[in-house]
Amino acid sequence: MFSIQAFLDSFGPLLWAARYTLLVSGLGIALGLVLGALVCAAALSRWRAARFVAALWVSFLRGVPLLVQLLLMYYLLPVIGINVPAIVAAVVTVGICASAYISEIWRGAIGALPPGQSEAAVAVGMNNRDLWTRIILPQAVVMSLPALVNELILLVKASSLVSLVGIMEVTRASQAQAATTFRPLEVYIAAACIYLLINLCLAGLGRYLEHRMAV
Amino acid sequence: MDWDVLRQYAPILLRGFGITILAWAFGTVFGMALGLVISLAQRYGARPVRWVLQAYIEVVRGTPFLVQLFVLYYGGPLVGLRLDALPAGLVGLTIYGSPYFAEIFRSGFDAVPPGQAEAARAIGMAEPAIVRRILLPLGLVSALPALVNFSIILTKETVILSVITVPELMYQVQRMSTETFRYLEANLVLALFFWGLVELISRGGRRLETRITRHLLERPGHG
Amino acid sequence: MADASSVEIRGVDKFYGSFQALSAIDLSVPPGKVTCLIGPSGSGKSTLLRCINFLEVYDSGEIRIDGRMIGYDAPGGRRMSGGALRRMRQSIGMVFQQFNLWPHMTARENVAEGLLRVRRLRRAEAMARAEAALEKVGLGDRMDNHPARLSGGQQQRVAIARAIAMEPRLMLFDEPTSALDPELVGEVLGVMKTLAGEGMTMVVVTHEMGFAAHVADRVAFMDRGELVAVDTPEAILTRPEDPRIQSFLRTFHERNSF
Amino acid sequence: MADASSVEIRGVDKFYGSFQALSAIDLSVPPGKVTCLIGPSGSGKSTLLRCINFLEVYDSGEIRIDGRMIGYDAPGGRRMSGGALRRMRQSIGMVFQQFNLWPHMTARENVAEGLLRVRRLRRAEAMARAEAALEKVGLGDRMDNHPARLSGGQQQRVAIARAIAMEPRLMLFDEPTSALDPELVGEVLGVMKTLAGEGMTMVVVTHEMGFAAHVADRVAFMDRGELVAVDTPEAILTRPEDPRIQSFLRTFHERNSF
Amino acid sequence: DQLEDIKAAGKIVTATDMHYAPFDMLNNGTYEGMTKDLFDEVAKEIGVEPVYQDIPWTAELPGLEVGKFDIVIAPVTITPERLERYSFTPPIADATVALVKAAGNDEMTAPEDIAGKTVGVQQGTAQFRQLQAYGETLGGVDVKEYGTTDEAYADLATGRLDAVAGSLPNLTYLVKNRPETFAKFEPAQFGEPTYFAWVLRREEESETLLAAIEDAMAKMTEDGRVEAIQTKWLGSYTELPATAPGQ
Ligand SMILES: Nc1ncnc2c1ncn2[C@@H]1O[C@H](COP(=O)(O)OP(=O)(O)OP(=O)(O)O)[C@@H](O)[C@H]1O
Ligand SMILES: Nc1ncnc2c1ncn2[C@@H]1O[C@H](COP(=O)(O)OP(=O)(O)OP(=O)(O)O)[C@@H](O)[C@H]1O
Ligand SMILES: [Mg+2]
Ligand SMILES: [Mg+2]
Ligand SMILES: O=S(=O)([O-])[O-]
Repeated sequence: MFSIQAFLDSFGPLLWAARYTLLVSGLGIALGLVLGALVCAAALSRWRAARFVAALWVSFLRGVPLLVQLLLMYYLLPVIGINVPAIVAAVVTVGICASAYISEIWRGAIGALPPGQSEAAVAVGMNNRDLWTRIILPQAVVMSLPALVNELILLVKASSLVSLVGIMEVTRASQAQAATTFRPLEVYIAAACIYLLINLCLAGLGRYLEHRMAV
Repeated sequence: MDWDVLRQYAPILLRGFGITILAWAFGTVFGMALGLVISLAQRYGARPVRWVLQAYIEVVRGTPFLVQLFVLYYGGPLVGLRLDALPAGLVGLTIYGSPYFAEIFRSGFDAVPPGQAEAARAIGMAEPAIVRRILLPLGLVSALPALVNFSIILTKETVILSVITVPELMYQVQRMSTETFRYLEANLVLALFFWGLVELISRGGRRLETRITRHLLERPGHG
Repeated sequence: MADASSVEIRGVDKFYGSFQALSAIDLSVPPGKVTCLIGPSGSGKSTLLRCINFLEVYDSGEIRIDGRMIGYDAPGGRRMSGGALRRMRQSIGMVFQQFNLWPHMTARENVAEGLLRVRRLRRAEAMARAEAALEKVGLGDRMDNHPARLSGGQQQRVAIARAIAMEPRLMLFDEPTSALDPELVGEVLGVMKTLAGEGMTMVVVTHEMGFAAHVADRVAFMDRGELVAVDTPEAILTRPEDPRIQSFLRTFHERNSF
Repeated sequence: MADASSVEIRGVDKFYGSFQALSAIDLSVPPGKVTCLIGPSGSGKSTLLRCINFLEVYDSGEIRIDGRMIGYDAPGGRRMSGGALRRMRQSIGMVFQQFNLWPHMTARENVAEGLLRVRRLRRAEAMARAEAALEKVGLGDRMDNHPARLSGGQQQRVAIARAIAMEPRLMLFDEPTSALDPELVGEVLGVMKTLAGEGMTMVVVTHEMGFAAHVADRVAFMDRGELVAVDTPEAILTRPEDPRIQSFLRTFHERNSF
Repeated sequence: DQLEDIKAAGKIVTATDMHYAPFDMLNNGTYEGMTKDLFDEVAKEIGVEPVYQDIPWTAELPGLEVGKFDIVIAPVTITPERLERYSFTPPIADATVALVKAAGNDEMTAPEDIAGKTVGVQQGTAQFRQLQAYGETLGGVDVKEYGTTDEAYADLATGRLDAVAGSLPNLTYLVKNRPETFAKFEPAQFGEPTYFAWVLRREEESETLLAAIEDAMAKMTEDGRVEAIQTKWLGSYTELPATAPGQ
């Protein structure tokens, strides 16, 4: 029943399509981490306005499905005269959406740090930047690594939604392949292997960092 | 906006939303329970058990839910496992969520200072009681936001159940849009329903968070 | 109170990586007696104490409580089962150097926890005994505070109450008065004297030479992971032979005279 | 070393909810002098110390350092800006009762951190000064250990080294010797004496009556959030008038004689 | 005017879901199929370069409406509801609904044998409507809707379905590829004749483009190119109307 040949044959086109999966999720992750840090900073800021914006950002982006966000970005922006190329729309949407989840993960980890840690830094007159980069983030990032790796792996997989705007990534390529060979099971398992490979790298990197940074 | 279309489709949309909520709740509760069991087995289990579970985590976490569901539903019968769409969806969601929850619990447990469990061990408390009374409540402090985060992600993953014909919200919305071409309305329905659900979940999460951390983080003290 | 326990330590070594924290420790703690461990910072006092209830795994030698080896089924043998270790620990109490109070429980709940889960007392009885223990250490008015809302000394007293409420046959104290003011130190030492009088075996890591002098039956002096001397308090504290002990004590006398 | 600071505390109140932790505290700390805060557990010593560098927000009254009010721009006025508060804190050092070492840094890095980020020294110089400070407290051989791998007394000494390496003009010590053995207490107090001699202003919460007697210029006795008396060490420690102080000291003498 | 814009740009931007054999397929990453062969010729007639984009079906019509592409060249079944909202080009193929079953299932042969059985079909398609209507005349068929026909085929293979309804060309291609698993009914087709065509925006701007495409296709029918392409992909030639019926 299961055709090994069809399974092996799928890898050619799927690996080719993996370029886009890597591109969109790689850039999306980078953007998500940077924006996530900013949003998290806003959420913990002293200014009520910044906190409000951050809360709205998180609420909207976690609340509305990525699918809908992508359609908004790609199909509705042109209605008000803004037209972006598909790949840009894809990366930006994925990055922005990830930032909401990432900022929540970091907010949680930071909240769980004992207050004595920052008190000791504040008491020597350390400025905010150093307080964050030297004391709070190194500890919070280590603590949040497992949840962060979870999120990044989800992101790699969520990048399949960008096929909606015409980008041929792994999932889309596997659907196309399945529709010509009429062997979806074999093709999809091949696609899963490719995702697994990418995600094993991410998980491995996460574990390596966890061990290296553990005290 | 075409209100007539929405009014006409309201009953099936609401039914779809009901199934979405059911699937989310089931996946969260049982996925979390399975994840907790996995993380505990990893903490206390023998080395081979830990290896097997680690492999389970990496494989289930590293592959798309769509494929897992496809294999379970369309591939299962090849090996004699024949589930109906909804049970297959619920089981699939539970399995899919479990490794994520397991990793979050693991990091929560790791963040509990070792002295906390030592103090309990020193008076001869049994490990199950230590988990229940010390590790879980303290581990939750750092894990809760990530748990809520992932539970919110699970709401979105329920839409994939439409692939195996579970008539959840996405399935019904797609039906409405292919039958009426009301794409704007369709996406609006998706956005509003999900936003409402997620808002509820994250509010509940925030509540719990402040309740749990109230006594812990006010002042230094190693407690 | 049940019978007091004895502790026999024979040739115990403990390594952290390549650093040897304990070298060939031999020590007998007779039942119903108070043994004080004194010595410089980093000399291995906490490590030895933690080996006695096997919170720290020792690498060789043996530690026996009432003749029964803890941690292993025989010298150099296999690890003891979890259940057996737990049963042994149920009759051992410990007050940690860093307190290790449970931050999500009030003072009362911290003390009652072991009574409920280990002694399996009914809730009302556990609470009553927890309250009595807290009263004893002068915390009657702070029972509903969580640890984060207690001063350093108050936290330490909760830790002491938590240990004594369990009525163990062997008690391990790791600097139980470090955060206490002189008045309280007096009170807490009083409580400990009473327990000692009632025949509980105690091993106390302390920097309180006065306590060692007045209450201890034996004093052990440690330095760099070695047990330098074990003897009566007078022998160690008033006419020590070892120059390390002499220098250790000199500064103490200078400082506390006024 | 820069000029020593003076501290003026006037009518300071502090509430935790409805519980009053400090009531109308008045205290002057003259520049270059050592002031000891003593008193029972829970009397508000740590709280007062933490108000001086505004880690704890006080509710009324004023605290001035070198004439400049800390925390507010005027009595009952608005909160001070973050930058201004930071600049004031740069000349204030603090050793916490719970140490608050940074667990992700080694002992050396813990000490060097402030020198690098606040004093903006070059890396090599910061490390050299950190090592010197650690040598001073007897930790030359433990500089690469993370806090989790240090004994209680070693941790406390890293905290002390971290504070003195910054050479502040005002130093706040919260029980800086609680985890130290008598010998080390002597050494650390020696270091503090030197600093005092060099003209650093110090406020020290301590239970070491000997230190108070030998080093302090003034001793303040606190009880239940009130400042009961401030005077010379002799006045407070050898012929106290207040019965609360008398009873507080009695137990101390009993205990430390042997 | 859309035609002028396209000519000025020198290219026409299209969208299709590249997994609907034999019309649109990806073969090792290269787009091919009957649609492509036809549209290559149409574009040549108009004198512009075709730009092919793979867009999932759900996003095609919304994208067309906001001008992300000029034309949807996925084979879309002409229905009265769709005619109200979109313009259709002349038909490119017969879309009449047909049935497949599992190979070796001898219990059913003719379409009416599906009475009382479970039949899968793609959600929201014209084939779905026709299957439902046909089911009612048979006194009840259990219709199960899928996101794509591929999933319906997969469920037919697992045995959860007794048959799947789809367009004849697609089913023919399926059976040709996996004869060991699937088989056609005899006769395969039932219901009203319907057609596949391409879709344009229904607006004045697009009228000249529609006219240009109609001219091109008429010319191609005349000179035998349509027949050649149909034979290549479908194995036979059916004559088709010169404009979308009902438009
Ligand atoms: N966050 C808080 N909420 C409520 N009460 C508090 C809080 N923090 C401290 N307290 C109470 O304030 C009082 C003063 O505490 P403080 O830490 O200043 O005492 P202290 O004099 O330093 O005692 P010790 O010598 O035991 O360290 C104590 O009774 C304590 O219970
Ligand atoms: N996990 C560890 N890894 C490496 N070295 C360690 C570790 N834990 C403790 N040590 C070292 O072992 C030695 C003994 O530590 P221990 O805590 O027993 O000292 P102690 O006598 O209790 O000192 P103190 O009076 O300061 O508490 C110290 O030098 C310490 O640095
Ligand atoms: Mg110790
Ligand atoms: Mg204090
Ligand atoms: O020992 S328990 O009662 O907590 O299971």
